[in-house]
Amino acid sequence: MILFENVSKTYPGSHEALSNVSFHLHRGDMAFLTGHSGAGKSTLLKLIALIERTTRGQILIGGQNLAGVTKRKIPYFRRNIGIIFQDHRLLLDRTVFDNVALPLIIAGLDYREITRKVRAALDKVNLLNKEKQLPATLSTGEQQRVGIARAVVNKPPVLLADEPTGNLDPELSEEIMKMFEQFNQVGVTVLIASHDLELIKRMQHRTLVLGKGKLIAQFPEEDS
Amino acid sequence: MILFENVSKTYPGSHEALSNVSFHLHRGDMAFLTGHSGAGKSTLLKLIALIERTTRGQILIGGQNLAGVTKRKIPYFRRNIGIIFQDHRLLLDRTVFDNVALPLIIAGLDYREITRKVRAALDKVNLLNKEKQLPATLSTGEQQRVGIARAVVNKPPVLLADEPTGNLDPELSEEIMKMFEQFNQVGVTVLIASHDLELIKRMQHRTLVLGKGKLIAQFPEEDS
Amino acid sequence: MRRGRTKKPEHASRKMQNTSSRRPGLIALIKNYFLRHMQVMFYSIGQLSRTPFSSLMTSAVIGIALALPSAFFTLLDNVQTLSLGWDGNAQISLFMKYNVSNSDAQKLATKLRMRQEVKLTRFISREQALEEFRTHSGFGDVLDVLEKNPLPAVIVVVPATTLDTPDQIETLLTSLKNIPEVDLAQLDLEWVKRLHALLETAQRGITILAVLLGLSVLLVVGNTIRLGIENRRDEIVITKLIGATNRFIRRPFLYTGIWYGLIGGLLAWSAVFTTMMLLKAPVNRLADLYYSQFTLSLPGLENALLLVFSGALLGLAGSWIAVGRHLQDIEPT
Amino acid sequence: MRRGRTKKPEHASRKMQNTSSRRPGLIALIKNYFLRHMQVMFYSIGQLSRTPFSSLMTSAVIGIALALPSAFFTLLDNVQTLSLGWDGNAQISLFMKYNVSNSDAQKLATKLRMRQEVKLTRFISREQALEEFRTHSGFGDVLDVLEKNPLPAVIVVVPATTLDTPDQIETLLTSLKNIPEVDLAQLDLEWVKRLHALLETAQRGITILAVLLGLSVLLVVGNTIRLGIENRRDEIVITKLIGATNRFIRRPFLYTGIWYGLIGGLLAWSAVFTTMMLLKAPVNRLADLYYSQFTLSLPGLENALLLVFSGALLGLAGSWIAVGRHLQDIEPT
Ligand SMILES: Nc1ncnc2c1ncn2[C@@H]1O[C@H](COP(=O)(O)OP(=O)(O)OP(=O)(O)O)[C@@H](O)[C@H]1O
Ligand SMILES: Nc1ncnc2c1ncn2[C@@H]1O[C@H](COP(=O)(O)OP(=O)(O)OP(=O)(O)O)[C@@H](O)[C@H]1O
Ligand SMILES: [Mg+2]
Ligand SMILES: [Mg+2]
Repeated sequence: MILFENVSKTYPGSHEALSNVSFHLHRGDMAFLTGHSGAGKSTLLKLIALIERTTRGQILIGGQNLAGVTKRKIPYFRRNIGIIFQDHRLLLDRTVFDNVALPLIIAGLDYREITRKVRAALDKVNLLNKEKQLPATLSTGEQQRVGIARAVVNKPPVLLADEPTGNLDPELSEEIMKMFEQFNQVGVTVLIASHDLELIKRMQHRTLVLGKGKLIAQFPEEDS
Repeated sequence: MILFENVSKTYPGSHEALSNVSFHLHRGDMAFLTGHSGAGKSTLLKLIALIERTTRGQILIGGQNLAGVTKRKIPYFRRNIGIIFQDHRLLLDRTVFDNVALPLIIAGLDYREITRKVRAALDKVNLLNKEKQLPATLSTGEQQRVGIARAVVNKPPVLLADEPTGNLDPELSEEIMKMFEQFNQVGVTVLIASHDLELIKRMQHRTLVLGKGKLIAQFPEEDS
Repeated sequence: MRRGRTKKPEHASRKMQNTSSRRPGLIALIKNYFLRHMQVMFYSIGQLSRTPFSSLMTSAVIGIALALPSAFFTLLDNVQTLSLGWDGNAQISLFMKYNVSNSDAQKLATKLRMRQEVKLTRFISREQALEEFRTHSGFGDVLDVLEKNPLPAVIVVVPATTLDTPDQIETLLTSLKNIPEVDLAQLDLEWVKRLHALLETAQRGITILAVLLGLSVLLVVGNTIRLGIENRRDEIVITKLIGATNRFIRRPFLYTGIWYGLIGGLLAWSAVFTTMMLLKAPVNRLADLYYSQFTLSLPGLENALLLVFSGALLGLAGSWIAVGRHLQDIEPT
Repeated sequence: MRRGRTKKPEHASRKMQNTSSRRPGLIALIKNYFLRHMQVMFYSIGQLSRTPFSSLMTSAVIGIALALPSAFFTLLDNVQTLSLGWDGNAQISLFMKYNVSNSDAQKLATKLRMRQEVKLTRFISREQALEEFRTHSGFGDVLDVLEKNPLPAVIVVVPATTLDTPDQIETLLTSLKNIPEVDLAQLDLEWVKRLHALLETAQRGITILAVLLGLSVLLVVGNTIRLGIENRRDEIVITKLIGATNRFIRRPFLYTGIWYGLIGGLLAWSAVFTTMMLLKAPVNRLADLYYSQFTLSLPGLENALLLVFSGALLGLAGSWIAVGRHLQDIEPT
């Protein structure tokens, strides 16, 4: 589902943030991405979501070469990828409900369907009682959970998460990770960047380790 | 240095975020604040920095009752408190150097002194080579470190940190915590909100545990 | 357009083998389209009314920018009726031969009025001529010295408004000259020249003003929307990240522009109306002094509709330009 | 003010027993104060020049808002010199007795000019009177019938500008009437009334305009700065959190307002200058038709300075109001 072939990324006026990274995640895989601060984890996820373009090499998502996705097609492409951002990125002037509903409104669903799906997603992250509040009145962990609800509300085939549990206590972190596993079990391909090595170890999923932009280790070893 | 006496905080249109919290941190103490997501950690720190006002009870910082700090005096009060925010809060249109220099510019120091102090602070968080970059071109961990540098650059007598290592890898987290310990050793009173229970346990400092707005445990027990 | 929009996501989702590929009918699509527009429309009203003061301020800026040209055009309109109705166009004075009696001259005047090229005639008897001369020239008492009235009767001929080139008027003049009773036919060319010069100046001045003001309306609307877009940069970035098309993001801004323009148009209309009301009294006093029937005409309802409509149109145009320019620049990082 | 600012932090820090309490001298403090202002000034220029297009657009909006009143006042100025220099104020026509010779009348004219209440006199000989009458009245040919010139000499007396009440003019009129050579003294009161009515209308119109436009300048500047503040809400919150005073936060906005106003003033001046240049030709043609020496005077350098200065002042005022209103509302959460 997610195929990286010798991908490099150099930001203008900066050294290489990713260099020559290759790996393959199959449909329905779940994997962790880890590495030191500044290793290139967010960069890798941004390349998949077409927030940045590769400098060299190519990426195929669901068989589609990302080099072929023109600017006009990007929105439609992104609707198939749920992204959880490191800095949640909620709309501060809309309620929790409206924030989570946004992907559905963009997709053009009708009102009743939207309500049903948003409620279901909020229920999963334990925030149904806060649906009418504005994001600024939530704790950081609650904001992060709203971001998770928004990413999964339209059941995208690919789910990317950048440090989804950085602001959550260990108990809640584990719960959220379990939730990702449930998604994975219904066929969603999941890739999670995380620092929480303890948790990753316990979860026993495929793990990619980045170091200074290079893929320096994989557990378990890939046969490719 | 930091004295809470039966402090409660109720946000308008919300239940009690803090209820009846009392504790005392002496000058030169270092303490951790922990608890589940939404327990009230950030609220407690905000009360100290006068971002929010208490609903009941009183807070004394360095012997000064916060109820007596009028709106006009708040800026001068805040200059004595270094705050590291959960969402770093950097100025996006200024370089790393300018961001860290801000507290010194506000205090009215002259240029040479500013340069010297900013360089020293950036060196401590290992970001001297990125001083000319804009925050948007940094990884989240790097942004968090810029926030730390800004909080400590003018050597405030009180340092508050809200989840300072949430986006850092374990190694770097430990380094940063060591840095806080160094500050503490030169007399700075440090209070850190964190989820990283493992790290807290290892550090062996005083720990306050919040649960649903209440102070439910303290290690070691306070004699007061 | 509409088909393209719905086709692409399906195309993309087929590649990703998305399971939820409903295929709604055309009517449902159109209904959905309008429904969504209505939603955005009401959403944008809601947003504006949440910050009533600043919305009103923005509208007021647009309103003033709209009010000025419209006030000027109303005034110009008034001046044009004034210069027509008050002093007439060019006029020809026919001096009768000295031996033509008042009654013959009057008959001639009536006859001339029948001609197609003539709009109206005014008969001035020999006695009236003397009286007019006495009151207006300042030489009144001097005339008492004369024992006989030295002045002939005069017929003032106002050419029909259909004669608008100097040539046509020249032809009329020649034909009038050839009337036996007429001693002298004099065209008041001086006056025509002056009027033209005056109107030319006024028109040039007002054209420059209109250009300046039109520019300012566009600038104000564009600038306001631009700053509005800057203000909602985060929102735009986030919705782009979630998969919103430019069209989706643009829509609320366009509606906001329309609302600003509409309200601005209303404010402009009331400003123009108030101005005209305040000017009415002194203008009427002025007209009275000139023995003129002229009264300042107030802008009517169709004027209000025009202002509101053009306000909305300008608001839409300004926001369209601003959104087009700036939406491209705002990309998530 | 300055003392207050430096005293408070020390006060606060003493309570907190801050170790770094240097106590710089007064001169150093003043030097520091100006240095910091200079820094902010250049910083705000830098910020504006980083987004040249949008800065220019904002300035242009302000410029147009400034250009309009100034263009109107320049025009009004011109119209006032016009109505004074061209047609004079009220004027009194003295008709000589029929037996007064040209040379006697001329002497009288010279004598009258010496009087304090008289600004100037114009002598019209009997022959000139006849000539003027012939060309202007349209009755030229009629006069050939007369064997003798029926017209007396005339002295036109323009009262000194110091006589501005109707009473004073009336007094002058009576004294002139009593001169033995004078047959008739006639005050052109009609003309005075008309001029007053005209100027009254113009003034009322322009006052309304000036109020509207002054309002629009303030609205535009205020609105722009308001949106600018909204745009930098995050920045304000963050600097407040770090301990910046309202004064510190306000400063760059005020400088930004000043810069907008300055550039807007420059743009306004060039707009007014261009407009006047474009109007010069037709106005001169108009003046020629009226045998007038009048030429449109262009706005000079002091006008430019005034515009730039008032632009800067308005920019400062607008941003001061906007910052004052909105800085209070933006508090960190
Ligand atoms: N837009 C950019 N322009 C220039 N350099 C950039 C940009 N974005 C990231 N970088 C650099 O690329 C490197 C990798 O950044 P990235 O955000 O991918 O790290 P990360 O692994 O997500 O780190 P963290 O765990 O701290 O979030 C960093 O050194 C960063 O400074
Ligand atoms: N401005 C506000 N208005 C209303 N409720 C608020 C506001 N800020 C916080 N709350 C509520 O107060 C409670 C405590 O929030 P707080 O931010 O202190 O939690 P926290 O311990 O910092 O959590 P986290 O670890 O997720 O950051 C939460 O339930 C939150 O929803
Ligand atoms: Mg990252
Ligand atoms: Mg918190």
